[in-house]
Amino acid sequence: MLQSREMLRLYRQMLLIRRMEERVAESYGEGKIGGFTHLYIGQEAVAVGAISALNFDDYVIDTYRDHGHFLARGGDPKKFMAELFGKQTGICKGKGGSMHMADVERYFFGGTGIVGGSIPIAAGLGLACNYREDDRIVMSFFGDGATNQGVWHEGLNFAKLWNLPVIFICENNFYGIGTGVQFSSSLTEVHKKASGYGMPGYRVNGMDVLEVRRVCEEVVKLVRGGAGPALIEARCYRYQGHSMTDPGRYRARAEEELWRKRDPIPRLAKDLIDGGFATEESLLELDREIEALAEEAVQYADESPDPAPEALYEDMFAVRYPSDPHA
Amino acid sequence: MLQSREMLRLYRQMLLIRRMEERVAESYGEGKIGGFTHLYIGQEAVAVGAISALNFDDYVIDTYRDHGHFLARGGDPKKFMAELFGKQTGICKGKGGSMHMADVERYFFGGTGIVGGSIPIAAGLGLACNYREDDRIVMSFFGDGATNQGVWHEGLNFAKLWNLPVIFICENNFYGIGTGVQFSSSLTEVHKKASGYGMPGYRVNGMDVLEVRRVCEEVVKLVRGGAGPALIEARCYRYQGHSMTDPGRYRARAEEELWRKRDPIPRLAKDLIDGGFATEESLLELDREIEALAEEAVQYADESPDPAPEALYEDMFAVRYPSDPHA
Amino acid sequence: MPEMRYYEALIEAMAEEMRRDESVFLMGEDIGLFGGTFRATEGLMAEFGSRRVRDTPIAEAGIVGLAVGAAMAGLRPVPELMTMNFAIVAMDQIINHAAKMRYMFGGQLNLPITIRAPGGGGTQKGAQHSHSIESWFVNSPGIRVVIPSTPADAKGLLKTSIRSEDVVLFVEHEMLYSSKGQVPDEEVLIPFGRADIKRPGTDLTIVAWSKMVHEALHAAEALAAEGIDAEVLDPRTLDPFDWDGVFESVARTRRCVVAEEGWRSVSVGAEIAARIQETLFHELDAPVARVAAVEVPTPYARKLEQKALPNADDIVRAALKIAV
Amino acid sequence: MPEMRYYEALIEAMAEEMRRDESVFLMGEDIGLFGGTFRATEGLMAEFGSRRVRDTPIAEAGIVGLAVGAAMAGLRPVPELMTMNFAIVAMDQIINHAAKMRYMFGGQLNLPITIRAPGGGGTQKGAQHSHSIESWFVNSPGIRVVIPSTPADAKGLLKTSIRSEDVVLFVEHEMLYSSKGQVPDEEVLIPFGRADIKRPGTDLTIVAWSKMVHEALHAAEALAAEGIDAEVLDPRTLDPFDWDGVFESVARTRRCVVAEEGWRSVSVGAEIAARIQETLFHELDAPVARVAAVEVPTPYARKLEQKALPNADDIVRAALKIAV
Ligand SMILES: Cc1ncc(C[n+]2csc(CCOP(=O)(O)OP(=O)(O)O)c2C)c(N)n1
Ligand SMILES: Cc1ncc(C[n+]2csc(CCOP(=O)(O)OP(=O)(O)O)c2C)c(N)n1
Ligand SMILES: [Mg+2]
Ligand SMILES: [Mg+2]
Repeated sequence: MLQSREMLRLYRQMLLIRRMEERVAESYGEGKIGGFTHLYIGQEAVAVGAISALNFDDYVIDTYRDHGHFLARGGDPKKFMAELFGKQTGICKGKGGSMHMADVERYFFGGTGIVGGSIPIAAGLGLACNYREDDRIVMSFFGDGATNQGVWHEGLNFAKLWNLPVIFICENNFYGIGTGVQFSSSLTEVHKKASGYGMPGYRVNGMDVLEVRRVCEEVVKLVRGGAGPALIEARCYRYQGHSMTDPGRYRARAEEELWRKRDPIPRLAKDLIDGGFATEESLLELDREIEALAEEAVQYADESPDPAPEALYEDMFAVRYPSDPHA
Repeated sequence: MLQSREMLRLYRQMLLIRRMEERVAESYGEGKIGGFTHLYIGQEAVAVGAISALNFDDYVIDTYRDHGHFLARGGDPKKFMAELFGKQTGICKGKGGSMHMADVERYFFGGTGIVGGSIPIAAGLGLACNYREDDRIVMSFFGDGATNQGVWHEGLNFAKLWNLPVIFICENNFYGIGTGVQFSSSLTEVHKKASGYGMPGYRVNGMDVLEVRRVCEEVVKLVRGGAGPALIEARCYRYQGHSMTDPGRYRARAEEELWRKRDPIPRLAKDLIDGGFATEESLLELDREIEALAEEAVQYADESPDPAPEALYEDMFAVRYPSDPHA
Repeated sequence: MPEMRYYEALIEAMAEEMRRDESVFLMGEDIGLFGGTFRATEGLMAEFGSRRVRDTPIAEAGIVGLAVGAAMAGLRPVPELMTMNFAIVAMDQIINHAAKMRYMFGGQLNLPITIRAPGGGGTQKGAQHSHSIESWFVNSPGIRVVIPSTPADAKGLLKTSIRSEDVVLFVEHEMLYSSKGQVPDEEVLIPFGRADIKRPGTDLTIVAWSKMVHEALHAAEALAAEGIDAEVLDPRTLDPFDWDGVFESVARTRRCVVAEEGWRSVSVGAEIAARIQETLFHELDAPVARVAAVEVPTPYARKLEQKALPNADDIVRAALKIAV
Repeated sequence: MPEMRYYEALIEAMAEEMRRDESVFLMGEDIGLFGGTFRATEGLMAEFGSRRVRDTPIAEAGIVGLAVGAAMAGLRPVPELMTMNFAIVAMDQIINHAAKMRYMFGGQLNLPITIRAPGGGGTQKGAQHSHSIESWFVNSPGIRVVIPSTPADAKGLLKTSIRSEDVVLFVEHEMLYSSKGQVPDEEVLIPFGRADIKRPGTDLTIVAWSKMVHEALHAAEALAAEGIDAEVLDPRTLDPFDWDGVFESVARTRRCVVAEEGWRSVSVGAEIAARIQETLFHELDAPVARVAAVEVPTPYARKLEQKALPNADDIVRAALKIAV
């Protein structure tokens, strides 16, 4: 059983993600955020539970639905919001946006917008761990839809073949945009896909942060100990549409309601209160504190300057030549 | 047990492939054949056993190591050799060469030179079978190396997901060029890779044409009956280098010798003689007949004209426009 | 002539061809139940069912590969790649398989495949989701490249594409889907390889396609105010290409700007400029000018994106430079 | 200055850089035990072991993806794609991941990756195995394109590539591997973006790279016999590109032929022609001429292949046409 401090930390992180995402939705509605914006609301337990099982210098890599992981990794909410607002102070100087949040200082190698694209890259991070014989491991997050892409297969094969310390975490939220997993995967129990690589596969309840944490801790220990890669399927649900423009009409109301009852945040709140680690009042207080943080982030983003026009030509190469584009 | 006539037919086909390939090697040495030329010697039992289990209008699709399958499908030895010689009378008018033998009249959709590239195409042929609700099935041949390519995964997933009538046959000859299967596949028992798709996987001795035939007949029946796709791993060995320019130094002599003892042709010869279906004399007579066929094919290819220069501009599109390349 | 949106014109084209020919079918991500990310297949699953409108896994190489196989067996697949960005994942199936197979098999079969995909940027989708990479496909032999700018062209050219016996890459533009235009009531099949003069003019030719046609038309208005009468020529298909149409126009106007949304270096515009200078060396009064995207991965921030992508102002500037 | 073969120069470059920097490692199909399909990694596994010379599965997207990940973590991967043809399978990892990541992450990291691959045709390998597709990569921002024609350039540029902090596509040519040339004894790092005059001349500039440099040199000899003194300019790197070098030469000679092995339409040569006419409109005495491959999938039959691919004769013909 986790210590109460750690449980509270998990709660705080989930709540931070939830509240930040609510502000993202709001700001998107106000036209301050553009492009494709995919919210993480509903899936918070996965990012928070899994990433909390890592060391600070382990590697994390992600897809376009990267808000939750960025924040769970300890990324700065201000730089996060500023990135979404396309500001110079954003974590990627406004060049990345929602889908490409990276925080290299935190070994968070960010989002890729190409479904499955990050999987061999995750294996490459694992290769670096083995190459240097350091003690690091890699955690790679992706959706159920990604498991049908060719590079997913290539990445898993490489990882097992070379015994790379990579934990592949599939957030099975049962949909890739509007397509149910039964219409995209010949094997809907995604963790069983590990069998094609002789790799262990685990399944966890992705709506229960404590379960995610517990299983991930075990798997982290094994992988760090040299057991080779593993696949974890975390079953979860996104409460919003696929992206901000998706009304989500392909899902039955009853299904949505069922999953809303499994909301990981009230669930942990209950555990905390039942365990005597918090009171309704203290949790409300925490919520107010986090709301303030979120508000601060929005304000920071709002007040930050746009990137300078010359920024367009910067950051492509480490070393520039006369034929490179310039003002 | 097969009828003796059918056994003799299998023997004849294996021998035809063997003798033709010997002439291919010879002609390559004489500079009459160029490019990448991959011989099928040693693996004859797979193509012959498997394709013999099909109807004439089932679809077959292949990789660059396509000589054996082309001939086993009943392709004309003359047009085959003429193609290798780059002649106008070649099955692809000299435009394809060794890696791209196609014989559309025989529903043989030929070779692709991109490892794994044919796998989703095989599924697409299967889709056409289901779309039209006809009684056809598809047989797709590829090597052990191909099973690590992304599109292999995509093709298998599609096939199972849509219940397509496709038999995927992996000719596991234990090497992809010089790389042993243990250095390329996290799962060296290739038929077990089927588990990642909820698909049945079979393993057969690819050096025994009767076993290949028997298992394929069973699987063909299942697949034609609507059971969905299947993966068959046929373990076999190529007696020559990967292509004509490979001396094959990465394989141990002892290993090669072991597999030479399993040569499918003498093996079936023994069965035929033991069963009283043939005599040494009658098999020698057959060999002479086939040698003559092969000789005839070489002569035909030799005497055939080069493609006309204008052929360069033909065959790219069904309908041409003024901006297309022309003389 | 009814007015309709670009995406509606596409739906009509597909529906008409599917009614006409039972071997035509669609496949792609979220095209059925979901109705298409850009609504361009809305209602088609309801009419034609899930046999002919097939939702697929996210596996673009697989999608194109399956289309190739189905076409080999005589069907007429119309695969949709949700966006052109994902064509990059399927590049090998498109270029090495679909586009080459007919030739390398000596013409033994036709592959009547129409690959639909929207390209383009302009809505802050960032570096991986804003491609205009028609140049790669025009460079590659064996595939037609069709890229309509209006609802009428979209409908007429999509119908022609689906009936074509060859592989077609049909490039739409995310920002054009909701644009409106007149579309003829009767059945129109627009032939490949015929440029369309979207605005006649005498002083300068602007060659542009897809969304840039509209930027060019705006630019032409601005230029008119400066006393420059620009012709806007839309090739509509980049392969085959109407060289005669372009040369005829430029021979008349003696000045040319090529405007495209793709990156500048080694773009379709480069080819057009190179051929014009080769063919009309003595007729030109000024070098062929080019307008294209700045060669950086498309940035997310709105201001940067707007600076990266070309627009009417850029065309005006380029035109004024060579018009003096 | 010792004479060595192109592939030996590559081996030396890799060996020197691997000795110098422990973070440099190689990965690719059959590069280790087998020694490389074109012998370009021969002996390296023996010296550096299987940790630093890694045989991989046949999974090119995976190979490039792993290189990206390893580079993110601070290593300097030198992945080999057995041939450029297979870069097409890895296109998304190269263009959408390796090449864009630095920019889209706002410069937070460097990706020092050198992707080696031989391109080119000429040995009857047919449609899927004869690509010269540098044009696609030059079109795409974020990746350097290096394409040496001689052993000395191969060595000096490969060393520079491996030490570069950016993503480099290093294009070799199958038919150059056994070619011989002088290679300096001392350590030479050839800078990117500097064209090399392979033959000085006064009457005409031939811009050519990779194997076409040698065709251009043959052509120059033939032209000399006709009294035309051709300069042969080898840009050596296509991104960055030495525009000043090219403009300087063409401004002197006033005539230019661009010769490349890629398909004609939308090729690097188109870009060069387009920019020359733009920059030197009034200096040119004739249109920029182009020599390139016929736009068909490369056929297998020797005679057809030879007709499809450009050679010295084609360059001579093009030169004579504009030299009159
Ligand atoms: C290669 C590729 N194909 C298609 C898309 C468009 N797309 C974006 S997200 C998505 C669904 C992904 O589903 P899943 O992997 O389950 O992740 P989720 O969105 O559920 O988190 C699709 C199809 C893409 N980004 N990349
Ligand atoms: C995508 C791709 N990568 C690499 C190659 C080069 N190549 C040709 S054959 C081959 C080995 C294939 O091995 P396997 O699939 O086992 O077939 P086998 O040759 O043993 O029949 C390789 C790597 C290729 N043709 N295509
Ligand atoms: Mg999902
Ligand atoms: Mg093999």
